[in-house]
Amino acid sequence: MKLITAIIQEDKLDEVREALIAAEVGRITVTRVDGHGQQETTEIYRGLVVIPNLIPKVEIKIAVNDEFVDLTVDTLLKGARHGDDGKPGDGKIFIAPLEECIRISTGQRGTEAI
Amino acid sequence: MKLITAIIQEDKLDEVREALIAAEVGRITVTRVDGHGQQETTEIYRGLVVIPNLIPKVEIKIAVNDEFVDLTVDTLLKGARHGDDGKPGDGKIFIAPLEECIRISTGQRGTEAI
Amino acid sequence: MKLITAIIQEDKLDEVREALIAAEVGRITVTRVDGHGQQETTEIYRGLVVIPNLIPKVEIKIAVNDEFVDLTVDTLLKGARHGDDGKPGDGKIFIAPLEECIRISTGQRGTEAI
Amino acid sequence: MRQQKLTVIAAVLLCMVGVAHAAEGSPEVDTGTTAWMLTSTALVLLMIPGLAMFYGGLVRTKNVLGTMMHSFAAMAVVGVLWMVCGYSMAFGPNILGGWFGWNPDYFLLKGIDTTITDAGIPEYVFAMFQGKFAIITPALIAGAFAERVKFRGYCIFIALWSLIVYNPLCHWVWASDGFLFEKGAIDFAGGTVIHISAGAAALVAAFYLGPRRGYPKTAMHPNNLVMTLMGAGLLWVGWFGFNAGSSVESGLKTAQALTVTQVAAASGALSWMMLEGLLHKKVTTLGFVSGVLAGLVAITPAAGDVLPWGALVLGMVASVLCYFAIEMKNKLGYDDTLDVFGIHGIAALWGAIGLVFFLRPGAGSGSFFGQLWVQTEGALVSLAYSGIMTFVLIVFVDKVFGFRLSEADEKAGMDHSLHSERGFGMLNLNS
Amino acid sequence: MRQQKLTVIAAVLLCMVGVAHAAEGSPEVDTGTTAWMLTSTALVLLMIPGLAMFYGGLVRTKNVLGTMMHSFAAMAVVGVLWMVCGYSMAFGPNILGGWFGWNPDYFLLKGIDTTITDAGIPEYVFAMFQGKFAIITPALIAGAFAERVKFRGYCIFIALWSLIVYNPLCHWVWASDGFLFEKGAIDFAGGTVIHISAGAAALVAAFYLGPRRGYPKTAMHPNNLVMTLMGAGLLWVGWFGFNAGSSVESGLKTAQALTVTQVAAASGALSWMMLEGLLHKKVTTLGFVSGVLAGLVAITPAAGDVLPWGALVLGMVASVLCYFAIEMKNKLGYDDTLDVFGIHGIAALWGAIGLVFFLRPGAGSGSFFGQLWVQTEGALVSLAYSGIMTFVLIVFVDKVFGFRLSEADEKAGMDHSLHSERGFGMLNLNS
Amino acid sequence: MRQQKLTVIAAVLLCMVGVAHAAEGSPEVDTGTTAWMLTSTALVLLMIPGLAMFYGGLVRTKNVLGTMMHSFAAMAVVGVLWMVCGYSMAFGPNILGGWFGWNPDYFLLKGIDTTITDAGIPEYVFAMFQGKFAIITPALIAGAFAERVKFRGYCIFIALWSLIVYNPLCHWVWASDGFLFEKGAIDFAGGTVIHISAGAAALVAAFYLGPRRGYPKTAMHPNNLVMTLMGAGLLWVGWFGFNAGSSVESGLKTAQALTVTQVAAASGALSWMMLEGLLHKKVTTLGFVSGVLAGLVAITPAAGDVLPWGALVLGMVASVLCYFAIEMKNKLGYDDTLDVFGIHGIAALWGAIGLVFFLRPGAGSGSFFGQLWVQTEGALVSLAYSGIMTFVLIVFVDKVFGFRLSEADEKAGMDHSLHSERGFGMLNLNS
Ligand SMILES: Nc1ncnc2c1ncn2[C@@H]1O[C@H](COP(=O)(O)OP(=O)(O)O)[C@@H](O)[C@H]1O
Ligand SMILES: Nc1ncnc2c1ncn2[C@@H]1O[C@H](COP(=O)(O)OP(=O)(O)O)[C@@H](O)[C@H]1O
Ligand SMILES: Nc1ncnc2c1ncn2[C@@H]1O[C@H](COP(=O)(O)OP(=O)(O)O)[C@@H](O)[C@H]1O
Repeated sequence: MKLITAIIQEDKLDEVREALIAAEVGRITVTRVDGHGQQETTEIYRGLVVIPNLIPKVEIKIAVNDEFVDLTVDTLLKGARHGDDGKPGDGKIFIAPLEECIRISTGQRGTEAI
Repeated sequence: MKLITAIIQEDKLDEVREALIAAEVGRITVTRVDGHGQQETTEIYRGLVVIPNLIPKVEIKIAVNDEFVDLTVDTLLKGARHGDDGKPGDGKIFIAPLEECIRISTGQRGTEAI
Repeated sequence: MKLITAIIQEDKLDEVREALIAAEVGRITVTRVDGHGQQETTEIYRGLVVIPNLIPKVEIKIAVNDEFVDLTVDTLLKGARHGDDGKPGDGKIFIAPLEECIRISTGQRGTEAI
Repeated sequence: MRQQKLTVIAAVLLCMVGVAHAAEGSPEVDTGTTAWMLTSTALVLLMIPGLAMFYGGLVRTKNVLGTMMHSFAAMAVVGVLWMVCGYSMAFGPNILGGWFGWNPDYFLLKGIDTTITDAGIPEYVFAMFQGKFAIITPALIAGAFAERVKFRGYCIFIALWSLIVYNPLCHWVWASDGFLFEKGAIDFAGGTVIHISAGAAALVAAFYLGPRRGYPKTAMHPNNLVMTLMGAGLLWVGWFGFNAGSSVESGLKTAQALTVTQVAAASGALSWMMLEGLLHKKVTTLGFVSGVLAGLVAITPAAGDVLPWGALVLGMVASVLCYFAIEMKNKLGYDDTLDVFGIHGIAALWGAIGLVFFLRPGAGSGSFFGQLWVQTEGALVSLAYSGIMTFVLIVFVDKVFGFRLSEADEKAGMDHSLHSERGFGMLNLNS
Repeated sequence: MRQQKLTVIAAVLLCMVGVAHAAEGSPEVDTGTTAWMLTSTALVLLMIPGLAMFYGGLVRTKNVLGTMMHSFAAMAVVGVLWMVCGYSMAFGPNILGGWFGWNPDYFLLKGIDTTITDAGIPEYVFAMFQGKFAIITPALIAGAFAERVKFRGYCIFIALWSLIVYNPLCHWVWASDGFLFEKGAIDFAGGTVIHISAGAAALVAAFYLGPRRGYPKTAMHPNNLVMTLMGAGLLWVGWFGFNAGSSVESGLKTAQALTVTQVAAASGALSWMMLEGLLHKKVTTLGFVSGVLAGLVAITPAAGDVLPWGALVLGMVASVLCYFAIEMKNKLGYDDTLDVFGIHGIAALWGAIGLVFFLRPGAGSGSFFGQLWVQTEGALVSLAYSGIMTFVLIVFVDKVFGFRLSEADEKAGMDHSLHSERGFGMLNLNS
Repeated sequence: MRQQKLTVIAAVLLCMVGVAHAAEGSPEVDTGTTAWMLTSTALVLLMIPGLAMFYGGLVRTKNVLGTMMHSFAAMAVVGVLWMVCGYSMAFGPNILGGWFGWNPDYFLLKGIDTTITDAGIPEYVFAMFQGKFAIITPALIAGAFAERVKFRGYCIFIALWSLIVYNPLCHWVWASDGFLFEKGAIDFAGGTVIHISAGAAALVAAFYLGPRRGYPKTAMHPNNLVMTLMGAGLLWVGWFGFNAGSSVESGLKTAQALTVTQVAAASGALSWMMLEGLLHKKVTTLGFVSGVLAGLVAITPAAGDVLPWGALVLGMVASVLCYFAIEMKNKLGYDDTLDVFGIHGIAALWGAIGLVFFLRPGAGSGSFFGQLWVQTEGALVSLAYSGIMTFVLIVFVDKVFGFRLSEADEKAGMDHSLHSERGFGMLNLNS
């Protein structure tokens, strides 16, 4: 089992969700985060230009069984890109190992609980 | 060391906290998240029924030494269930490996820092 | 690759950010969380003293290549401490393994994508 | 057909049109009436931020500022236009066969600097009070196409709409030589002029501009119902100025209008609450404030001419009608986002026509059916004129300047794509 | 015991009771007085959203809408009841031995359509102004059992409370044949009728319904102190209508009332600030607004009859008393959630009795001790009557309809379990 | 130099100073004027929460309560001071060679309990109306050093500033024996007294106290632009009381003032919108409300004496000037955090001097250049006096009590370090 964490742009959440549902990856947890990467922002406050800072992003966490990793990653890649070639700021995907997964309601464990 | 992440229903936070404190698991980090799993929601907006969507949830992260994993998981399971048998939407627990833990104030590392 | 997660005090975010930028660790994701550890809080609501509870904190996540782990941790330790010796509540750093990292815009993977 | 009871506003205006008052012989200022009309002007102005809050709370987080700006922008755009030429078009004597009015003295409000009307208030006060109505009407429409229009297109649209739809309608109903006024149509505080016309425009706009991306499949939650409640509170308070101020006096008629306004708002809310309680076993706060609005809109045309028990019934029934109108919209599937037609249109239609059943003895023309027909006629004229002209204007603005937001901008949200700002910086850690 | 100074409201009403004014010979409308009374009515109405914001900001996030609805619901429920029979019960002539009043002409407000009172305002305005007081009083009580009652039970409770507690009390103190009025009790704008009675009801309710789950061990943070501050601002503004409007004129008495209201609010706030500064070395914003409220409540019964320096002292002392009353509550451990008794009850008791020390020369009955006793008597009557009747009503509602929320619903929060909504959708990513 | 047109307020006061009115022969109360002045007092009071919301929304999340408290604290501190001695210093007859005024009867407002002014309003009302101006002025300054001052130091500063800067300035311009008044300076509603003096103080304070930690490199986002918009709405509404109330009547002058206020606000907003549209292709909501403020400030000194088209131009130009003044600040790099000088200072300077070009025929002294010079003189006096005295006071407060927050406290945020509270508890899971 793996835990896939993707940091994406806010405006892509709906599309990513729709793509994931289409790929039958329905279970998901999302969080409001702020991040800083390559992306440069231009912000105006009564005319003042300020240094790039933390930009609002959305973090998506999906726990999957190993065989679903590629499908999920591909779907994320497709859904989260701006334009065909992507743009800086489109985000990052991290994959980490997951040792156990437990469904609270039933107590089921492991791959069937994901 | 393990990092236990539980996604639970909002209304169970108090109970889970109380149960954990009773089990002497006091250290905890919680985050407001939104999730989608089995749970079906019924929502009404001026009479319009809408498709199930992201539901507000609470994410709990607890870093524990290996010997405390079972206790923590059991406590979580007990505290987070609605009714004795649980209900869909009660949530998920994920367990991931943790390589290092450092207390910032003292610089202590490893199991004693948890 | 490692995923470094630090829970720090809210008022230290600016300093930590500045220290990280100085150490050329620019990429970062931050989240508003609430936590409970050693720190005792004193809170007053129309004169009523209440038991310590969840305290607002900031969670910082940084994915780094292995050779950057020590630098990042040291920088975090320096930036996040209150005073030279630190104070309870200054926070925790967790280090977890990361198996893969993918830049969404380009599709690059692994250490060069971090 | 002549009738005894003319609406109060018009009576006040009778002498203002045509003859310019010379300083001598002009009426005295009544400080009390002036005080109340000044206050009413302030109260109606308060409705604009109230509306901004009401609407702003109902959209998604990414559109909160853009939606509030729809209300605020009307204050600037229509605020200036009204002073330049709107007042003249609405309350000047007939030109172009009565399409609208014009009085060169009213241009830039330059000829009324010392005019006192027969009601005992400086004409400026009347002009400003009426100006607030002109501001709020296009702002109401904005709810129909919330979350999906360009800001520039919107500003141009409301400017044109104000000139071509609102000012003529206002002239017809409230100017002493307006053709609906002459027929004896009762529209005390603007059911026909304001709410029916806004409702019709909303319906047309919602159909022409099409639904938001994802509607109705995707859930779109209100970002801040708390703010919507606050806004509803301000609207209720401001409506006292709206309705009771429309008496253009500070006396019995004013008191009657205020009383029925209060009663209809309360009964509208109670009725919606009970309906939801019956149907869903739950009472929502959004339902509550929708009921308040329904009651307030329904009483608006009737405020000077019905008795309290009539207001009770008007408000109760308004909520029921609006409730089912919205159900109907959900079935039909068009996206009148904040239910401008469903609430303002329906409740005002009901109020404008239904008031005939509850008239104070002596109010209205002698005959029940005569009045019923006049009311219906007024409502239909407003519906048709506003509907058709709105269609023309919207097509024009859309083709020439662009009205509907691009899909990418809609997804990013108006706040970011149109205003480069975020409503709730506190949600993020960089503020 | 006869006294010279009767409260102004009652004087105004003297002629209204009993004799129905024929159209001829009835007083003229004073447009200025009418303007101010209309404004006051709007200002007091503004206090309801103000209160909703004040209370709403202090509870936990999951209860914000439910708490605001407590204020808003009163606008619907009591708003309708007052128009149906409340005004008649409060201001009609004695029936049932003076328990309350009744005037068939006031039923549905149907007999006062053209009545002008001796104060020169249409009676409708007076009825509506008084109606706002009837609305706000039960809304105040809601703070005592915030976060833990059923909506249906609450609505029934305030309806009954309004009929059985408020209307009689209002009659006793303000109707010209009310027994406390006849004794010469001074209650300018409702210290006894409104704040003491709400405070007593709050105390009883808090005891009967028991504390919230987890109280006082678990920290329960205000979800939005920013909104509480805004609400306090609106309350301060609205209170000008509340107190200065209670003069039922637009003249010297009004000016006096407004002045002392402003002074007491400022001095109450200053006093709480200084107290906290001394005791905690920190000044909280919640403390500040609590001080504002304490000052405003304390001056309410006294507003027409004390001098500015008296208001200064009344406000200062009110904050100190309330501060320690809340400390006491914390020690005693009952859960008057938003300190309705601690602030409204205590400050109003202080104001109603303390005003005797600061009376304007000539105000009140001749004798100091006589007045002191009358004031105390009025306060005790209100405390006792409201306390006992509230107990009866609460037991009744709880047994028959259910009042206290189930534990599961309380944990889930009122917004979800009672209204199926969320106050701050923006906190989540699905809006 | 004598001139025909004196500002209205002063005319009203002429008889109040020096001679104490005996009860007999004193003017009658005009209920209408009184009603409007009472309402105006409430409207100006509404501006304080409005300002708290406006400013509060613009700072970072961690300072929202602390910033709002700056406005609220002025209500308590200056509110009490004004009643104790401020009114006497401002409107008593000259003492100390005219530095300020003093009338022992005004101390604690104790000698005006029954005074009716020649304008037909109880003197209390005038005193309270003016008191609101005294409250809002120091609250405005707070924007210049938002997010970085101690609460105690702030309270002491505004107390001293009110006594030593505001009261004398107010006396010079508005008391009938004030030296600027005697020269014929036009300052209808406080451009010089309020906005220029606050602007000058802001500039000095910003320079002396230095920038916030991290300014201007670090982005500091507004925590709640939504609230800033709401606040702007309340300010606009309240400004009707501010300007139209300054006529101290309820008649033609009032109507004129209200009209130009509305026009200038709308045109200021429109102008800023168009400027941003041109320069950035985007219109920000903050820009919009900044334009509203610029327009309102610019019309403040002029409200009684210019025609509507003059207001149109005054508002338009004000926004352009303010826009570039803020650009300039950004280049110069000092941290006038919320642009108090850039908006209030600049727009008021423009309004006070620019009004000369748009005077209603007959307004002002006979000669254009004479009036121009008098206006400039008034503005310079206010700038210089306020600037210099503010410097002295700020150094004094800083050295003796501490004014600037410690770096650690500034980083932690005022809400936590000064008030031990959090503005938006809902952001966290423990509320
Ligand atoms: N190494 C990293 N550690 C933590 N978060 C990261 C990292 N790299 C990227 N992110 C997150 O992803 C978001 C988008 O990054 P992006 O600018 O697309 O990445 P990059 O700079 O690698 O192209 C950032 O705002 C940040 O929140
Ligand atoms: N595989 C998963 N990946 C990420 N989050 C999940 C996953 N499964 C469940 N969750 C989170 O847990 C919450 C509760 O899930 P629940 O409906 O109880 O799970 P299940 O559908 O497995 O019974 C979801 O709303 C979601 O936030
Ligand atoms: N074992 C843990 N699991 C999860 N979160 C933790 C743990 N230990 C500490 N934290 C987080 O770090 C924050 C700061 O902890 P702190 O009080 O400095 O730690 P400690 O009590 O270990 O000294 C806590 O509020 C909590 O959010």
